[in-house]
This record gives sequence, C-alpha cells and structure tokens, in this order.
Amino acid sequence: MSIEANEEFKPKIVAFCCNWCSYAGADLAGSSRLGYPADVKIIRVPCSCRVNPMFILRAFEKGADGVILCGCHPGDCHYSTGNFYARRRMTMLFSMLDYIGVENGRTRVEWVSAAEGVKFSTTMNEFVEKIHSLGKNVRLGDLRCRN
Amino acid sequence: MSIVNSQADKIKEISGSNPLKCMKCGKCSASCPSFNEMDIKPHQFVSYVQNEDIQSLVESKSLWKCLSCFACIERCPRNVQPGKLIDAARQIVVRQKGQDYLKADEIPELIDPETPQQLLVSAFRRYRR
Amino acid sequence: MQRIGVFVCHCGSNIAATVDVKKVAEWALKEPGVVHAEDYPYMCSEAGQSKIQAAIKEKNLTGVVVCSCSPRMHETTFREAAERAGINPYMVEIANIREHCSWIHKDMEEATKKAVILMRAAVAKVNLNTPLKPGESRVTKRALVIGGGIAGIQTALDIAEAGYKVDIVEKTPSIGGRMSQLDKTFPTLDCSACILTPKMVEVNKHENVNIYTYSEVEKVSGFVGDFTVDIRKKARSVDMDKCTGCGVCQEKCPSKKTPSEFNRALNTRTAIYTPFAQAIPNVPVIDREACIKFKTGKCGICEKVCQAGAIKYDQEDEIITEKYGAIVVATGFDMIKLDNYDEYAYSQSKDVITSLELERIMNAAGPTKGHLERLSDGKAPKEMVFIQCVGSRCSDDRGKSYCSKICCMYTAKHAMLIRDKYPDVNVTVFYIDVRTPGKNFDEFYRRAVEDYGVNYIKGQVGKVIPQPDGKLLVRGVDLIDNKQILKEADMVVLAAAIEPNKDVRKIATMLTASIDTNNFLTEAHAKLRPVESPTAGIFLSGVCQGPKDIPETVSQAGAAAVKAIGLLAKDKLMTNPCTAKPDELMCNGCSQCANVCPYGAISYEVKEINDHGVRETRRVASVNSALCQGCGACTVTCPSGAMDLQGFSNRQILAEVDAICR
Amino acid sequence: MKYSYYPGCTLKNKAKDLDAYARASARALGFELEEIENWQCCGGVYPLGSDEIASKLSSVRALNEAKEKGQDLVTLCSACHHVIKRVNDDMKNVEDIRTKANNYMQLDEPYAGETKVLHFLEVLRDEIGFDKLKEKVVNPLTGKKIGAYYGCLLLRPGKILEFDNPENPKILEDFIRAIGAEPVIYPYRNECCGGYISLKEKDMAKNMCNNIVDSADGFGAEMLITACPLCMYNLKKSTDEKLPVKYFTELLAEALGVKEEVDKA
Repeated sequence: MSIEANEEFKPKIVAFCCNWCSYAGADLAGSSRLGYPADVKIIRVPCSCRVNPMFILRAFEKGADGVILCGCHPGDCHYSTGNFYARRRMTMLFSMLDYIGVENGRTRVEWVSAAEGVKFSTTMNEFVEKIHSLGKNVRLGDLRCRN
Repeated sequence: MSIVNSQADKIKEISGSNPLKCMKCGKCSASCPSFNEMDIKPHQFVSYVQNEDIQSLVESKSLWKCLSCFACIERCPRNVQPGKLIDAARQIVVRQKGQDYLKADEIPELIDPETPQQLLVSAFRRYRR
Repeated sequence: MQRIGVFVCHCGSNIAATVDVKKVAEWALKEPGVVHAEDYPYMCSEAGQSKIQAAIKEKNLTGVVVCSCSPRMHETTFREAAERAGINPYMVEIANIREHCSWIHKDMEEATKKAVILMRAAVAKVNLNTPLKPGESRVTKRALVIGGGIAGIQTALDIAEAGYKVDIVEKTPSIGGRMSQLDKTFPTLDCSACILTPKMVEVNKHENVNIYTYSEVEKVSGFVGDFTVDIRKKARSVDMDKCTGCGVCQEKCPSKKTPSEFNRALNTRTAIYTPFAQAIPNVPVIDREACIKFKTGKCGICEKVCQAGAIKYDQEDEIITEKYGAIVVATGFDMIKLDNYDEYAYSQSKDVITSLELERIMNAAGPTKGHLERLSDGKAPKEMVFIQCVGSRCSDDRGKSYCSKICCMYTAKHAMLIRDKYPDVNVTVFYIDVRTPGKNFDEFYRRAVEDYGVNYIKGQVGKVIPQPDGKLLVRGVDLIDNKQILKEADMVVLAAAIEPNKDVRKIATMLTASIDTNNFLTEAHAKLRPVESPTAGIFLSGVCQGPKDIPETVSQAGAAAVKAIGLLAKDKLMTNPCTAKPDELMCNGCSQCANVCPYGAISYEVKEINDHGVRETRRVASVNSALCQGCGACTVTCPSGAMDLQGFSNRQILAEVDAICR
Repeated sequence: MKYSYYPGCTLKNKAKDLDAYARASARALGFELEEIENWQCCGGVYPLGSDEIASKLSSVRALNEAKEKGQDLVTLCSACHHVIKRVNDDMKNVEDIRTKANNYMQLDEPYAGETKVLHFLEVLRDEIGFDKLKEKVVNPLTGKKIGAYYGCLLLRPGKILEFDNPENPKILEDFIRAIGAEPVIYPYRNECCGGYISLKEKDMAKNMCNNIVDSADGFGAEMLITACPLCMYNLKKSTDEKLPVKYFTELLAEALGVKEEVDKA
C-alpha cells in the first residue's frame, strides 16, 4: 500500500471538534454508521475557543483545502461562553483569509451537539462537496521563514 | 424498469416530496374531502410512489378528484404532503400530448351564465396542459 | 526523544473489517519516536492491556498511542493501564479509528489510509506530551436534587438512606409533581396518590432531607464535588413554622377565580392555596398576582382568620447559598400546548380534553369529583374517542419528533377504566401504532381490547367537528378497512405529546450540562452512562433525560442516586490536570486572559522574574489550577502567546495539524 | 395610504360588485387602491410542481410592478391572494425558481420577493385596525348573525400565507364584529367548497357545499360571507341558496354607508 496522492482530487480537510458536543456528535455519527468522506480528519480540542487562528493558518500553510470548526450550540457551551469567543474570532479570521485568497467556502463554523450525529455527517458531506467544487487550495506560505 | 423508475423519480422531483418520510398515519386520508370519490386514497399515493407503480397512479381517477384544498398538506405531520404527489402525477398525465382531462368542446355544456371566469381558468390549469 | 509504542486494536471485526490493522502497525514503525508497534483483537481486554504494560516495561516506553475506539470510551482504561506499568497516564493518546474511521468508511484502502493519518497525528502529539499530575479537590458531602416529583423524591430518598444530606428544590408550593396529578397508574391500575403519598411523607420526615418548595435554583458555580448554588426561596407570605395547615384561610379567601394549576385549569382555586389535599408541606402560599390584598391593599381576611398568626404579607424572597458535591436534575415534563392542533377543536370545545385533564376528571379530588362528565354541560358521555400521537412523531415544525412513550399505555388504561366503571360508554381509540414494550404491557393493552371491548382503529383523525347539538363529529380513517370514518362522540381525549419542563434549558445552562434539540438533557453515554450528564457531578433523573413511565423513572432515579452517592463517598477528587499555564517570561500582565476566563481562575501577582539574566519585578498571570477547567479561551486571547493549555498545547495541536496535512 | 391593487379576472367580470364595494369602502376608510397597469390573470390555481416556472410569471410581473412603485400589493379574490402570495414566497425563498423566473423576465433589477402581499382583509386588520374600522361604521349591522366562510385558499398552507390560524381562523369573525354584526362560528368554515371540481363533478361540489351550509345553518347563521367568487358560485349554485351568500365587501360598504352609491353607479 502506498500513501501517495491519487490522480483524482482528494482534498485535505481538518475538522476541529470540541470535546463535549461536536466530538461526541462525530462519535454518534460513527456509531450510527452515518458516513462522510475519509478526507475529513478530526482533531479533538477541549472547546471551540481553544482553536487558535494560528492552527488554521498552519493547516492552510501545510496544504489543507478546507478547515471546519465545530462546537456546542450557542448557549450550550460546556464552559458557558467559549463558543461565543470562537464565533467572533473565526468571523474575523475567515474574512481575512477570504481577503488573501482562501475563499469563504473553505472555512466554516458549525454548531453540532452530542445528539446530532446526523447533522455532523450531513455537515461534513456538504463541506467536502463544497471543497470539491472549489478545487485545490492555494498554499499559504510562511514569510517569516524566508529570507 | 428504467422507465418506471424514472417516472417515480420524476414524481418525487416535481412534487419535491419525499415518500420515505411517511409514517403511514393516514391523517391525509382522514382529512381529505374527496376521499370517497377516490379509487387510490391519499395515503396510498405514498406507497404507490414507493413501489414505483406509477402506471396505476396515472390511470387513477383520484387525480381528477383532488381539490387541491391543501388539507392534507396542512396537516401532514411528516411533511410528505400527499397533495403534492397527486398533483405531480396529474402533471405527468397532462404534460403528455392529448391527455387533457378537459376538452375545449366540452365546455359549453358545463357552464351557465353565472360561471365565474375563475372556475374556467382554474379548471384549465388543473386539467390541461 | 520519546520512546513510543503504538497499539492497534481490531475491536473484533469492528475495526479490522475495514481497516488493515497490520498495515497501520507497520506504518507506525516508520514514525519518529515509535519503537514498538503491534495489533491485537481486543486492546481493552485484560490481555490487551497486559500487552501494553509488557511493552512499556520491555521497551522502556515513555509514551503510548492506542488506535482504537473513541477516547470518550476507553481513554481512561488505557491511561490507567499505562499508569500501572509505571508511566504517567497523560503520556497516552488515542487515535479514534473506529467511530471516526472504520464505522463510517466502506473502502478498505481509503479507511486504512485515514487510520494511518490519525495514528500519525496521535504519535506527533505524544512526541510532545509531558507528564501531568492531577491536583486534588475536596468533596462536599451534600447533594442537591432539582425537582420534587417522583424522580426527585426517589433520588433524594436513596441518597439520604445512604447517609448523605440532600436538599430538594421544588418550584411549585408542594412536592409530588406530575404523579400527584394522576388518578391510576398502569399496568396495575393502583391509585397514584396511594403509592405516592407515603413516599412524599417519608422524604419529608427524613432527617437527611431538606425540602425547599416554592423555590428555584438561581445560580450555580463551582465544579464537581464543590458546587456553590444560590436558591431563591420565593416569598410564601405564610410563616412555615407557625402555620398549622388548618385551611381556614383558603375557605375564607374571597379571590376564587384563579385557574387551578393542579387541576389543569379545569376549575379554580383561591389566591391563598395549597395545590392539593395531600400537599407537602401542608402550608399554603399566597399567589400575589391574584391576592386582593396585594393588588388593592384592602382585604386581609386571611390574616384576620389565621389563629396561628402565620400570614406574613411583608415576607420577602430569600436567597439561600449552599455548597453541594453532586447535583441531580429531575425537572420532569409537561404536556405540549395544543395551539398548533386546532383541527382537533381543543380550543373550540370544552369536551375536547387532554389525557392529563382526563386524569383530573377521573380523580375523586378533581373538578368533577371523579364523575366522568362533559365539561360543557355536565352530561355523562356515551361515546368517547381517543386520539393518539397528537404532536408526537412529527417532523413538521408543529410537533415533536420523538415518541412520547407513555401515551399508548395510559390510553389503554383510560379506556379500560372507563369501560369498567361505565360499561355503557363506548370507547374508540384512533392509533398509528400501539407501542407496548415493557413487562405486562402488551397483555394490558390486549385486555383493553379483548376483555373490555375497546374499539381500536388503525388510522389518524383529520378533524374534530363540533356539531350544533354539542356532539363532536370525528372524521378519521380506518387504514385497515380503507374507509373514511365519521364518528359522533360526546368527548374526545387527545394524547398530547410530552415535553421537558420549559425551565430546563435555563437550568442546563447554569449547570453547563448539555441539552439536545428537543430540550432533553443529554446523557454522558447513551448506553453505558445513561444517568450521568457529560458534565462531571451532574446526574439525570426521570423525564428530563427522555420520555419515561413511572417504573422507569423510579429505576433511573435510583441509578442517579447511586452515581451521586459514589461521588459523595469520596473524600477527594482528582482534578483535570489539563489546565492553563502561563509562561511568565512571555507574560506582560495585560489582563486579557483574566477577562475571558469564565471561572475567575486567573489572577495576577507581582513577581521577580529572571529574564535571561535580567532581574525584573513584573505583573504576571497566575492560574489557580483548582478553578481552571481547561477550556483554553485564555490561550487564544493572550496577545503574547504566553498562555498555553497543558495536554492540548499549541505545539501539540500544531503537530497534529502538520501530521494530518503532511 | 396608497396600495397597488391586483383585482384579477373575475372581479372585472362576474364579480364586479366584490371589486366595486371594496374600492368604495377603501375610499371611505381613507386609503386608495391603485390598480396596477398591465396585470394578467394569476391562473386561478397555484402550480404545485417545483419545476413550474412559466405559470408563475404573471404573478411575478404584478409583484415587480408593485415593487417598482414602492407599494404593497393588495388582492381581494382568495385565489389571486393564494397564488400571488405563494409565488412571492417562492421568489423570496426558492433559489431555483427565483433564478429561472428572473432569467426569463429580464428585469432591470432582479425580483426577489421584496413586495409585501396583503389581502384586503389584512389591510383592514393590520393597517387600518378593526377598532378603527368600528369607529367608522355609520350603519352597524346590529343583530345580523353571519357565518364567515373562509374556504381553503385564504388559509392554507398556513406557514406560507401567514394569513391566520388555518384550523381556527378569526379574521373574518373579527371583521363581522367590527361592522356590528354577530359572528357565527361553525366548524366547516375552513372546509373546501369543491373549487374547480364543480365544473365537471357537480355532485361532489354539491355534497361539500351542503355540508358547509348545513353546518352554518345549524349553528344559527342567517347568511354567509366570503372573499372568493368561486366559493360564492359554488355555495349558491350547489345549495339552491339555502342561505344567502354575500361578499364581505358588500357588508363592509353597507356598514360604512357607501353601498347605495355603488349600487346606483
């Protein structure tokens, strides 16, 4: 077996999921056998507010084609207010990313509760489809590392 | 198979309704003012589409008995809305050439001096291409 | 450099059927730091855990990656196993290749590729893991139960019997809840009050139980083992200590027009009232919205007639602050409002009622003294029609998506009781499905049909049509006969859907407990942790978690009590070591982290810092790890990047990102 | 206040009085109905098929004309109200229909459901107010027991038309009270009269209309009012006029004291 890329476009998609709602929602999607493309890889974080814009920039720098952040529904955050911070930060970040050429469709924030396995799966399917329609992403470069 | 299949899909597409959502409660048939006039009852429309027996549907006289009163659409607890399925089946018929349920030369027989324009216009829309 | 072992679980065929586990193990050996890799059918088994422990010892492993099911399932298992083998439990990471991989993908090659990537991310993370040590926190040996229905009563009794103090907070003037409103209970047909009242008395007199009625939880802070709760004890306007419960005030009260909550507004009550005869405490409250004294300043009759001098018009709300180790939510349910179902003429005809209203009508203490009669004209009905699933199992936005679970059984009960007591009354039930799982349940329903001659018709009702002569014309369908049915009835009973108590969302927010889209509280695991909230220290009892009948509620109440007792029995709790930690050298003391911290865990101290040989006195952030819950809000807010989260550090997450995008 | 007004085919012909009474009443109440210029027939029934575009265009034209004038669009006939409101909802919320219709129409600026569609009764309830209307009544119809007949098209689907509670409406009852009469509530008031079925299936319509009229009669109604020419026709034709059936605008004009001037004209 080899891991090299196929000819067909296989997007790299990073999903940050909060431990309390969305990660559990992804688990539920799994135990309910609600499929979504293997392009999505999940990183567990304690809360959506743990996601530093830096993580997302790094993903795009390393060749990600889309990044999605999932957290608890507004008002249901395990830490009361974390998802509100996340929402505000991501609004800023995404508009900036759009400005530098990472289209808005490549970034998304979605609220998925622990009971919403169906929503998790549909969201991921939609998101992957969107990334497919957008095609390969332009790769961000880290200018700090250049002379 | 493929023809039948595509017709069932066509009905789903035109109606925008998903028969798989039906839980077979019968509230549509319990609400339908034309129930007794119909050979295929509103709740059965769903299974006919599911079973892809579209031929029976398009031959059904129910198509011409539905009033489009939207009682089943309003009350359907599962958003299946059989009235839309019935209308889609009716569309499949009237969109075929020569399948109009109302012929122009029948009309003088059917109207009287008080018949409102609205009646003719509506009947034309429902019964003809 | 870490020495990492990777352990790939087959989970029987759950993983191995779609992921080539041997390949994953082979690929693991190519990752930096990995010195050992193996696969095994059941890693979580005793033998599997021994394999991990053996490898740790033989290969001097410093870190472990288990590729298996969700960390929400077995992270603790593997961490404990590693700890027993002598390494820090926080050096273990899980790659979730079951829920997030094998169960959702079909193609073996694709799933294997993904599993390898998930494994790489976990390895990359472990490479940067550091040993963490949990702190300790104390456990307050007292439990709070929110809600005083049968669920709350049973939980409180069980906890109290184990020797711990329990407080019940009940919103209404009496404990008892919905069960106190029921006439008889299925499938035994015993009288609800007869089995509930002894429990109410028992919980009231129990030395370990303290009941706050007419009270609400106002504020919750703290965390598992150490919650601080503010309880608002609403002004009862009656001195609980002085009142003898003689009831004279209620007899004399001139304001008699308020709809009775207990009797579902089928009759009225006075402004000073106890909800029902067996109320506990047997002390009335004054409804200030209805009381003439409060509205106009004139009246004061209750004060004059009260021999005990218990009436206190100037009583004020009281806030009680108390500490608890565990909190049990038992907030129960209500029937949905039927505003969206006017086709059943509920708002047009008094003779269309809900099942709970029928309970009150059938009850000897109810508005008709237990006589089955039409509320419009007091006549005895001859034909009764029951309509099932009103607002349940709906995917439109009018009703609820779930099955309310109790309606099939209570309708069979109602039908049977009516046929038994009034054999000349015909009973027809329109149903979609009859759902009777449960001990002796289907037999019960069959008795209604076979022994009592209840007429069950498969099909829903489209419209209830009030007739000029006061009868109700029911237009339904018989799906078996394929006929539309027009049936004249004297009364129609609607099995309205149940929904969680409307206050539950507010309470869940205070407790930071998760709640689903239907406002039911979410359990930590649907099968294995059904009475615990994902939030530590919060337990669920009764219908607040999902529709249930009485026996199920009582079992769950007991289970919630056991879980709470298990917590209270501990003297100390390990705290989550994944807390925020500032780098004092980088911190500039700007206070932004403290502003976003929801727990007030961040304070500042002025400290002498040795900054690369330069000694300076600076204001730097300091995290109280006992208060910090590890959300990470501060880490992102920090403009200088000084704040980091242990266990989920910036470097660790970036390493995962890198591994995934590689 | 000025509204764009869409009268519809029948109001120019068999239901002239429905229209004339409404215009006279509007003047008496201080608002103006400005007939839009190039209106075409709405088609009488809303095309349910999700792929029907052409049959919705006449409604879009009317809606767009009102939008250009910056006015709300008032309808009077139940069928026009139903069709135009639903097409407007499609234009606002269904992307596919909006795109296709706009492609076809080639407007200067695409139409996306901006116009507010009001039934004449909604103007009375939401803009004038039934309290205000009551004050303007010079000739209250005291003692008259009137059954409101809604039919289907005014009410359903409730979610889209947002006209009133489709299972237990009250707008016409409130109207009846405002003009000084007594409403008679009867359960068949939102049942179908048969609609277009009466062209070919006269017996079906007869059956349905008799149910309606008998129910109203049983609850003590002396007359029925309606907003729809087809309901009016069916109710009269199929029941041998067991109960008189009138347009609600006729009673409104009578209550406002402008009926005679219309009748003379």
